Amino acid sequence: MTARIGVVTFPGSLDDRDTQRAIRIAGAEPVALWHKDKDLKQVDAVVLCGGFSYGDYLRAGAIARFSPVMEPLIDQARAGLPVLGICNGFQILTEAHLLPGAMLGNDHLHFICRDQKLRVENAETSWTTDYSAGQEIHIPLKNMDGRYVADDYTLDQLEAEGRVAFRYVDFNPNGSLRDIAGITNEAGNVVGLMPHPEHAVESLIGTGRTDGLPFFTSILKKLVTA
Amino acid sequence: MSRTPLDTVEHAAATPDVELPWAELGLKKDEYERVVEILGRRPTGAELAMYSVMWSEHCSYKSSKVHLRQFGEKAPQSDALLVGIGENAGVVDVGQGYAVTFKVESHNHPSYVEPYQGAATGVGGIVRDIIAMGARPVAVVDPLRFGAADHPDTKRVLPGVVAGIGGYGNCLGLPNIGGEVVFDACYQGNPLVNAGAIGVMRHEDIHLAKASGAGNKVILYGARTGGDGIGGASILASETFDDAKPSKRPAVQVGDPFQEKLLIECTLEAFAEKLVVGIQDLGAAGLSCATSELASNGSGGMRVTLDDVPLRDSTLSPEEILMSESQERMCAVVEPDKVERFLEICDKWDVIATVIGEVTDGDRLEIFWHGGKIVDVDPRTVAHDGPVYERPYARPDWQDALQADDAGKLPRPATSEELRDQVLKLVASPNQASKKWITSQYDHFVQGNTVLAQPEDSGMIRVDEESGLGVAIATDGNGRYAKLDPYTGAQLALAEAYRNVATTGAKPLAVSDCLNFGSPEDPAVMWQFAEAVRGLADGCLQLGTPVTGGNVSLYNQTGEAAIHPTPVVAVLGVIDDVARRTPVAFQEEGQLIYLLGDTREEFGGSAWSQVVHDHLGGLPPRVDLERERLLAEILISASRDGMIDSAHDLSDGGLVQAVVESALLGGKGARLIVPDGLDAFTLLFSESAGRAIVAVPRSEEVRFNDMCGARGLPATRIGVVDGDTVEIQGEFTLTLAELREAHENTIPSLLA
Amino acid sequence: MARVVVDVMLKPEILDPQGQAVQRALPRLGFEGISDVRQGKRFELEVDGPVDEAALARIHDLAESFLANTVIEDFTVKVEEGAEVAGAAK
Amino acid sequence: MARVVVDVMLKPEILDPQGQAVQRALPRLGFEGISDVRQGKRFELEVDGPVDEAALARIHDLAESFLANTVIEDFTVKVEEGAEVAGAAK
Ligand SMILES: Nc1ncnc2c1ncn2[C@@H]1O[C@H](COP(=O)(O)OP(=O)(O)O)[C@@H](O)[C@H]1O
Ligand SMILES: [Mg+2]
Repeated sequence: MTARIGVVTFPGSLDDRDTQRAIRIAGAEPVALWHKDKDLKQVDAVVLCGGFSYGDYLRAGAIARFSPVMEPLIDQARAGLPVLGICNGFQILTEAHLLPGAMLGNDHLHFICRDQKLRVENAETSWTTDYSAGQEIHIPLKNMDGRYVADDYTLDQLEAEGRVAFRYVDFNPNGSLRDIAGITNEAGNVVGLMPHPEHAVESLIGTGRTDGLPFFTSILKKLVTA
Repeated sequence: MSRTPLDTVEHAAATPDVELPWAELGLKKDEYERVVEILGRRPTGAELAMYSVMWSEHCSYKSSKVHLRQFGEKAPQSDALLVGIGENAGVVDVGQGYAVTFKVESHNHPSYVEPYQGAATGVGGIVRDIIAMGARPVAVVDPLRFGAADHPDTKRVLPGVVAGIGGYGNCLGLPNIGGEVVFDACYQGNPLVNAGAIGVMRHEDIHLAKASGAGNKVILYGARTGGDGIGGASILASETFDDAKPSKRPAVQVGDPFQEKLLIECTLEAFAEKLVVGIQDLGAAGLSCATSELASNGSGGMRVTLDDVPLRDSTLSPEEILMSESQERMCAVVEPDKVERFLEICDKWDVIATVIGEVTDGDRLEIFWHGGKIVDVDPRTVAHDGPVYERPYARPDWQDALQADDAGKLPRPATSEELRDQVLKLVASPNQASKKWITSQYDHFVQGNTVLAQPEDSGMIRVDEESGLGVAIATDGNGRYAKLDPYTGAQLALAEAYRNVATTGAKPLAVSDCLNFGSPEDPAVMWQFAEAVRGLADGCLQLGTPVTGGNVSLYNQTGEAAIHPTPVVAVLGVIDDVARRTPVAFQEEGQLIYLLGDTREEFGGSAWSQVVHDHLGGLPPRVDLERERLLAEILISASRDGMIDSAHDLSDGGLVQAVVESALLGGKGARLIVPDGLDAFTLLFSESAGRAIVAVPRSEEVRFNDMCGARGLPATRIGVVDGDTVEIQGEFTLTLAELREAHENTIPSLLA
Repeated sequence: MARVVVDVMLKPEILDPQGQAVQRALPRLGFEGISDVRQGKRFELEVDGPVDEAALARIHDLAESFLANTVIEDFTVKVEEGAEVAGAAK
Repeated sequence: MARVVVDVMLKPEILDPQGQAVQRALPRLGFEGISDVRQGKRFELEVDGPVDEAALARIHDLAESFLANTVIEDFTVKVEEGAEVAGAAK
């Protein structure tokens, strides 16, 4: 029996099929979830994928956060369901207050697409155990609203608790405070980041690196050994 | 507001003397008389609206048609061609049951007026063409041309255009995998914003724009209809035709990429369930175009109730509704028993969908408003029987002097020092500089199938995950070459795009084009156009790559000054296994650099002549399409059999530009030796066509040489991948750091 | 120091996808009775020195040539906590 | 029918690159004497029926939970051509 990992499609989601492919490549079973259904189909984990849900017209993730599917998701995430938010998914998680802080427009005011170097700061979350702490990886980044902000108190708390999961290395692509690329909740089951691990799982595609695959193998291991 | 009484067909018949504002709507007197003759009475206001937009230059190709016919007449025999010119986009067989559709279009003028929205809606329009063929869009490309890089208005237009293309394409989830950015003062005031898209489908999913089967329903779905882009039609909305006051209708259309993303998904879902008989996107001329084309391409007639069109602005008149160019709308023909399911799918995706009419067994297009019949026409006369002009054309009298002003006579660098400085100047010039500042605003990764994207020679997308089947696309154009000789210039654009596709290891299959020219009413421009089309058609015949569709953009001129004739050519290719693709970047030190093809003293229209001497004159490089074909075969075989690890085609900027790009991308330098029979200057800067550089692993050298020798392609070993400098032995050495600084800082410092 | 506010809204006849997205979300949030939503931009300018007619005229020019794109947008300029001064742009 | 306006601005301590970009462009455009620019959003809501206290309270909730993200933004709600009603949210 393998793990079943849900991928939510909102109107305007873009990387849903790509994320399903990454889950499949890692050896788990992707399960399509629909934003209008208050039903998580008993999946073992959920990925909120990248895109421009509802056009990101109000604020990135602000409208999707009120979708029916988010009701059970918020409840179950609080109860320990592993949830990974990638890019728009990260934005939705902050809007839903499952993760602290907020995402704002890139400080240079442009969309940015690049192969981004990151450091894995926390290799103990549900989604990062196949990395080692301090490991440097390259993951494609592509977004308009990638600037992570939170007040100093929150930032200090995140740092103190080791909840900064990923940091930008060499180049901060969007003005995120303290070079934060991704964070986790206290329990380590909810993780959000701006770069796209699902686009770094095949050696021929994109940047040609597979540095993103451990996200999906980490969760798979956790779920099958659980 | 509608007039009283409503200008119905009966009313028109009964009031033959009413004067209609045909001139204001852009019709010529004889065109209007032709409408009256077709109908046997004066047209109603609504009919006039339809004829006037459908017979416009943009929709009817009235100036270009007589020339474009050559693409059909000279079309090469090609087994790959599934759908040719005339549909929304051409379709090509790429094997394994897959078909690919692609097309390039212009959105030049709107992008000058409102760069962001103009460019954004350009992407939206071309993507709808792709969906309308039944395909899932998989990538976009954007050939762009602007005024001088340091002109203040370029700083307004370029960032807006780039943000608009990115804003729309990124939000749709389409990777941007290629394009061009060219600066030239001739585009000041007339920037060229061309956008191309590719879609993939299974053979059985190909859909066409035709309405057949009496009783089938016509469904309009997508955005509500507003007063966008109506222009002249507002005259028809006034109380009486003679008391025409301009009404407040926006000339600029605002795009909603989110809505279009929903259109893509719900359309593909409807296709998958086989719910669609015929389909048409709404672009220029909106409903006028969609209804008349659907009806005229099908077997029956069509009856439409305009009152059922969902409106964003309730004050629109029927004429305005017919002409509105509101974005993000599609029109589908669906069998009655499938309508419910179709509407369910639209509802699932929150897309508004409304039955607005049905296919009839007559042969008329009839449109009703408030119970009255306001249109009753033979749809073919609207869609296909527009005027055709044989516009006069003549080789301009300045052409000889231009060609006589030979670039070969320009002073060349006298010392190694000067040569080195000119190399730096060239790679830093806006046209040759890195476009990363622009292309990093585009998503290249979305959909997870991007094998190659900019700055590679062509973009490449994986089509099948199992087999590795992929498609490649490159777009090229060179207005400077075309100005010197439009026939050759068009062939050089074709040759370059063809070569770019082959350089990445893909086999070129088919062509789309976007022909950007000045006013067809100027015989000199018309000659450039005629020559370019002739050159392209002849070239495609010789290379065996049919033109599958394209777009013509005329009147790109300010006053008397036309842009350079700018045919932009897109070539689509196929590769059996994307694992065999060849990248631009040098991969490994020690690999041998070979120059393929012949290098002659050819500097007419070259980047060197522009950058160093601000000169345009002489003849463009010679074209030898047989040589291009041979070069392509060698590049493809070498990639398939693993004989080369990187390759880069040579075009504007010549060899030195290519070597510098391969070196910077790979982070590995090169040591070059000037071969016998050439001088360093010519080796570095000549723009002879039909050439590429390749990096050959030492273990493959014999095999590679044997292949080139056996097939008669000149292959000259010119150096080796090595170190962190680019060195021309006996001349100069430049570090990669220096080169990178020169190459990468130009655009940001001009625009950021 | 005074604050001048420039409000920039899409012209009424221009499609406003942002406002529409907000409006369509309202029923899901349990809000009814809002028949239209338009979304625009608000600029708050801190002006050194007095905001007299001349200063306002300059800000009006700024709004017209830079803050708003008058092809698709209208704007208003007002002094905060003062009377409304300049009217909508043509 | 009445119009209620919700203005949403970034909190003062949050970097506003859009406002800064405008401000940086001012000297180039020949404008001086503007010491700070902030850019925010303006929502115009067309409300069916009377805008009484209850309606305003609901719109205040809407702004707080949806139109603004109070982690980073402040907002004001006012009835157009009426008195300013609700104050800034904390
Ligand atoms: N506007 C653009 N959008 C996307 N890609 C672009 C754009 N402009 C240039 N490129 C890419 O940058 C690279 C270099 O462009 P160019 O020098 O014009 O290529 P070539 O000379 O090989 O045709 C190519 O990969 C091209 O596709
Ligand atoms: Mg090339």
